[in-house]
Amino acid sequence: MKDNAVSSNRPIQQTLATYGGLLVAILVLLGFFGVFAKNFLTTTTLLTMANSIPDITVLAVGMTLVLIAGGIDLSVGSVLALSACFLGWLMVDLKLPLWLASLGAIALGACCGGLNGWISSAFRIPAFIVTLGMLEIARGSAYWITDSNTKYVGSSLGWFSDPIAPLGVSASFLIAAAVVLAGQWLLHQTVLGRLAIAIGTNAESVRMAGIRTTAPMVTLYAICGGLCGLAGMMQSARLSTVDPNSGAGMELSAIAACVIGGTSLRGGQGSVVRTFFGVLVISILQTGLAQLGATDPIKRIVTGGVIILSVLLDSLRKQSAIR
Amino acid sequence: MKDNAVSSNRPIQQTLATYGGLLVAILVLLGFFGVFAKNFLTTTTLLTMANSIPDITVLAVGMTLVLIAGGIDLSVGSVLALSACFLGWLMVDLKLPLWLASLGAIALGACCGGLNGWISSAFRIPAFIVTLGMLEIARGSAYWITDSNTKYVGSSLGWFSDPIAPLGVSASFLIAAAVVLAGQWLLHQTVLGRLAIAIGTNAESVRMAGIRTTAPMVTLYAICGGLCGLAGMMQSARLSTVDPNSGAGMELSAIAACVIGGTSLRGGQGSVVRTFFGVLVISILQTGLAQLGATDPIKRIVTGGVIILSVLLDSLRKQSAIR
Amino acid sequence: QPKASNTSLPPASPDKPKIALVMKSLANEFFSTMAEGAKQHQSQNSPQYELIVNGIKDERDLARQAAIIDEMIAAKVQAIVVAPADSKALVPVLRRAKLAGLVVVNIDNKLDEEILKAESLTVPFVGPNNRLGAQSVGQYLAKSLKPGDQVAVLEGIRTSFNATQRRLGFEQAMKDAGIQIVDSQSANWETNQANTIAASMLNAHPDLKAILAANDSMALGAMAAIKAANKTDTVQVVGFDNISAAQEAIRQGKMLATADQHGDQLAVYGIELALKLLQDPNSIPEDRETPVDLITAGSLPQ
Amino acid sequence: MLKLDALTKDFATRAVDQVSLEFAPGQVHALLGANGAGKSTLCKMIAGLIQPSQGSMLLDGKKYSPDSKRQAQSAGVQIVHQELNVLATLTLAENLFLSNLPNRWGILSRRTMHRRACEILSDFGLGDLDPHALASSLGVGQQQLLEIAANTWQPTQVLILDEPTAALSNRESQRLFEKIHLWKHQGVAILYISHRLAEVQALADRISILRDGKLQGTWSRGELQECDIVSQMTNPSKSMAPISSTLRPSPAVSTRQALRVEQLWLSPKVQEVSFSLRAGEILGVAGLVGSGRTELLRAIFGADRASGGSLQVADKPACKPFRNPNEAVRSGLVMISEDRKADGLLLTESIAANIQLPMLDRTGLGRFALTQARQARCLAETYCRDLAIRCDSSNQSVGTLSGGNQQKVVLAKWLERDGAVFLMDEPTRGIDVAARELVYEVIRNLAKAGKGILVVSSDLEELIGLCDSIGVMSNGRWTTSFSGPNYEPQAILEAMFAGYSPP
Ligand SMILES: Nc1ncnc2c1ncn2[C@@H]1O[C@H](COP(=O)(O)OP(=O)(O)OP(=O)(O)O)[C@@H](O)[C@H]1O
Ligand SMILES: Nc1ncnc2c1ncn2[C@@H]1O[C@H](COP(=O)(O)OP(=O)(O)OP(=O)(O)O)[C@@H](O)[C@H]1O
Ligand SMILES: [Mg+2]
Ligand SMILES: [Mg+2]
Repeated sequence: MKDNAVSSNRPIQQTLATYGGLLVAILVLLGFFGVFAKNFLTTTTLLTMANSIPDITVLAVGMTLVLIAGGIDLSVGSVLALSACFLGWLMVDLKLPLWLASLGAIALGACCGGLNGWISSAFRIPAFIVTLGMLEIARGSAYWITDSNTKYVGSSLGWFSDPIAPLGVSASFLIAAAVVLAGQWLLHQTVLGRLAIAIGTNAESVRMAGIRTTAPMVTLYAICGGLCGLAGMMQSARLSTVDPNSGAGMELSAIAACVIGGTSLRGGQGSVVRTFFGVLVISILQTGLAQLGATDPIKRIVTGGVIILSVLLDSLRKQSAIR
Repeated sequence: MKDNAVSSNRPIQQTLATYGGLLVAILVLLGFFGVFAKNFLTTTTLLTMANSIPDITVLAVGMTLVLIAGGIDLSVGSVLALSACFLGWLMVDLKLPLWLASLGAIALGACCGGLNGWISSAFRIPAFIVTLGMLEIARGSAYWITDSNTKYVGSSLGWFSDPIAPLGVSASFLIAAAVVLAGQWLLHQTVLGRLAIAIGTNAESVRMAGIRTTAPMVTLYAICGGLCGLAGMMQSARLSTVDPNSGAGMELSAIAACVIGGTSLRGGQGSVVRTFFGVLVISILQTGLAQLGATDPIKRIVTGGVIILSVLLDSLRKQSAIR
Repeated sequence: QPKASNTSLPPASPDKPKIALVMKSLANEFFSTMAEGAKQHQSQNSPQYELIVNGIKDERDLARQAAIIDEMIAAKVQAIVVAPADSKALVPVLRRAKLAGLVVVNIDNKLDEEILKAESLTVPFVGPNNRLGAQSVGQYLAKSLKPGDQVAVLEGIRTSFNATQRRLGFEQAMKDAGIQIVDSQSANWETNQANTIAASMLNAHPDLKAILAANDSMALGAMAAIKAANKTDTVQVVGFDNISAAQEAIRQGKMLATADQHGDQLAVYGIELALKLLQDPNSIPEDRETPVDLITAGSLPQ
Repeated sequence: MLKLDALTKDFATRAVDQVSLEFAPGQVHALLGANGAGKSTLCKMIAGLIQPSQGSMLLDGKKYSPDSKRQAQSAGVQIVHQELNVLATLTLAENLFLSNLPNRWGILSRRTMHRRACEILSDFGLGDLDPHALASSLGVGQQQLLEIAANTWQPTQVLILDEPTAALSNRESQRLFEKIHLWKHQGVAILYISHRLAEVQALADRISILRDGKLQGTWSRGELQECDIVSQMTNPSKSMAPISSTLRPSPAVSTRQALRVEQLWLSPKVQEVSFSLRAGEILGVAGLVGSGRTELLRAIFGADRASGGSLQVADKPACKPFRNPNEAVRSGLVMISEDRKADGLLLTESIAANIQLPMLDRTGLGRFALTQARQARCLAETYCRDLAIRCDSSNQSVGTLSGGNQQKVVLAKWLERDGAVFLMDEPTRGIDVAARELVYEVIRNLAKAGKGILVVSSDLEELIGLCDSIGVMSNGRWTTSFSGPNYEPQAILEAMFAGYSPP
């Protein structure tokens, strides 16, 4: 439970206690698929996996920050699509240079996020409903910008998703890794991060302490939105297209990753690094099941079961650790 | 805020204060579409609408109960599909009589719900993740039962959805109305309802009062699941088909209806009757936009906007009432 | 009914090639029939090849389909037979597959010519012409309507190539017959959405004579709306895909016609082409148009 | 320097009625009044947390009308709330500096923070705590100290302390008083609220008394006797027995056993505790803050799962410690917990619903049984009368009651549920002098009815006056027991420290 306590004594036990359960889950999954799926435990498969997770990782990091602050953002998938489409429009129709277009896409995402944060925080409306509204609005706008067409953007974004020669992983992956670390750092080492935890624990107490909660909430949501924009760029780069349908349903995957990683939906608790492990659990499961060629019913039943089990095991482990 | 306080003095003001904001929203929407959409304010359209909402109404009632108790059920759409498919299987393949098959479908729904409640309550796992897992499992099972095929069940369930001659509304609608009243009654007049509110307000206080929370939570989730089964029957009857894809995304609509109706996602507060008004807001919006022939982008942008606005107005109204 | 030819299959090799069939969504009857057909073909020809079948959860989730193709490349399959969820977005990842030395065959939904050209790629296509299929359904409907009658169209997801093709086919047929399309909305391939939208269409346009749905699921929703509005005798419905529920409805006279693209054969054709290419990498693949048949009460076995 | 002019606040009823007061720098101004008299409401208006309905304030001669706590803070007005606001997921240091985290460009300066936190914590007698530890590891008393520290380390002009000592024992209180003297010398105007009259007599330069929202008057130190204060606080029509005359142990302790605790462990804070409680006995538990008394009670009640030991309720065979409160309640235990906000009350629910809560399990018809709303209301009204709970109606939500009245609701809830053994953790926390007598009376009556009662209190005088015998917890161990009625306070105090001294 006490992930936030940064204590430097007994570092190994500490690390094990914090990440142990998840690591075991990941190893079990890897082992299982390694045995049953051919060519699963190969460099190619692992690199493929690494190169396909940057977008969901980046989304999940943003979601973790928002969840920790006691919010939720259901619009991440739609905002991803909207910023990707906006990027396509800026690049293809307006022919802006890549860096400017990217900046524009991320800024648009940040605006959507900031708006979510502002409305929910300033008017004390549940974030769930505000972001549900934003989900619809952003998706509609994405259709509107693209005229409901998938747009080909060519290889201009290619450097983003192409594997870097000696490493085998793409620039996206490295950026995503950096985002994870930056998120963890933000949470523990900055005023904003500490305020996020405080607000998530008890917003009323924070207000009683004379602190305004709107500004930090807007910032956090804007970060989450900006990360959606980044994820949109990553996805567009990977597919060389911008697609107004992209990211549908990704909000639930992102939340699942956070919760598997132990982030509390009631706010106040969570860790970005653990969220990353949650993403790994989900993506190993997906890839493994695809390589096994499991049928759709089985895929879904197994996915659901593993999601529940991994959280269940973690909870049982913690309870026994307390005793 | 205190919808739960049943006070009998000043009944009209009280009713207005409780339902006023929502009624205004509904009237505004009706007026708007009445002016701009052809043939909107006609008996036929209104009856069509009345006959198309029973399933979402019943789902939303179950969701309200669960939300008030501080839980959430993301699996309602999938469980709806699963029970509908199970119903189809019992009726078409096993040739069971309708009443037995219906009972079976509702029982299956209740089991899924009960399982959700038991896992999340007994092991203290966030309901969000448990029901997210159940979402996948139930959907997978629905595909599995039907072999991913839509099944035509013809008019065997017809009496359920056919308009009753003098009234113009279907049996489904009447049942849904009864469910709303029963839900409100359950919430305010029974021990289970009091416990739901108490647990949603502060589960720890309830535990420290020496009351077990697992049994009531299981019951509430099972009721929600059983209502999903009922909704599945209603939808199958209306569409004359059982379809493993049905109900996808309905969990978000149901939650939206609850929140528009003022149910708190943090638990402890809510009203079943107000949820019904929330359902009306959503369905008037959907029908009206379809009748206007709006394009998909516009539909989504407007839906999102209205969802946010209606909650925003309600919140502003309450704040000004306090002052 | 067209049958896949079993004659030209290569002989069994000691190192059986692995073929990946990547579809849109296994949750859809059309694709589950397709998968079923492919599996059956594989079990009949098990010495020749191995088969992995994969679909995505949501037809719109392009990213996941692209990821699956990457994963199949990593799993070292020799050929990929793909029904792309999007005609544009899948091209780059398929180019990766080709670069990795895989045989790629496109079925069902044709990849975009321009983008194939932009990525300098040739992929053989096996599939039906959705536009002509929809047009023939529309023409059959037009026979029972008069010029000037009002009809409405339920479209699929707008971004999907099939949806556009079918809508264009319907529109062409209606234009040819002088019939007026008064309303055209997307119900995203879904029964329940189609039900709501069709009900509204019936209310907004009381003189509607027919609803043309771009797939059978939406046709089922439209039928329910018509029944609820008590207009079973005046409003007709046509669909596309020939799922079993639609056949039932056609038999009962509640639906007029649908189109069959023979999903079970589609994948088989693709697999056969892939096997041929595997055996003889230098052969020049040709696109192959598969038949789309009009299904009416008359053409169904009773 | 701070002047209140006809300050008024209306809720459903008028909570503060035309109060005009003046606070001078370097003075401790005590504010007294019965529960619900409006003390906290008045403070909240001064601190900018709520806005007055009427009236105005002047600070240093300038108009002062803060619309947020932030504004009040920047004008130099600080408040320590009656209710705890410690954030359990943050560290002690972060809680201390929450409104002003030391940073450079938004990045925490952890080292600076740590250093200053160490200084401040040791200043408040929390020096043995690690500033990096999470606040969730603190007991209520320590949280209270932390809260005081967090709101007072910055220099201020006006400092409001709303019942700061309610959860503190003598040692901590003494340390706080030293700090108060220091602030006084620095010229801070201090507004001090407490229900402990002895404290007030010792500290206050001036005393103001509120009754039903109205100011009764202001007196200088020494002008009032305790009995005058009480008579000013309470309504003369409702006469109360004079204090301390009834403070005599009750006679009827039987030899029947009510509860026997054997070698109970709840590591690390409760270590092999054994004692027994007879029917009709009031057994007090004394100890310092953090000595593990709350943990002991929670372990007995099954709120936390004990790691070892056994329990014996009445003459039933000894059994393992309870696994959850449900088992405990069914075996006849009830517990009034210390932290009413976290685990005692449903704050947004009505008084009636709160009192009814423990009964919900008892209805024979099961869960679909109808609730007796009317019956619950009648019941609540009876308790409101008997325990003098100040409220608008039994429908008022508990969160809007004053602190002391909330405590009375907790009491009422368990009195209604009834049991053979009562575990009470700080039962009079925040309850005013007069009502406290009422609570003592209730406790004695319970004892007379043959219940076993275990009372934890930080107020040693209370224990001495109330209990048939007193056990002392020190550093997690049950060190000694004393039996009444003639205690030696000095010996008890020594026993409280015994566990901490080096062997
Ligand atoms: N938000 C509110 N809504 C309605 N009534 C309120 C609210 N806050 C306080 N009151 C009422 O105002 C009165 C004064 O409360 P207050 O908290 O000021 O009392 P107090 O003097 O601090 O008592 P205590 O000694 O018990 O802390 C009480 O009767 C209480 O019920
Ligand atoms: N959740 C917890 N985790 C770890 N330690 C805890 C926890 N809660 C309390 N403690 C420790 O237990 C000790 C005893 O708690 P507590 O202060 O409640 O005891 P107490 O004797 O009842 O004192 P108080 O007067 O504060 O009620 C404290 O020193 C505290 O550090
Ligand atoms: Mg008070
Ligand atoms: Mg204590």
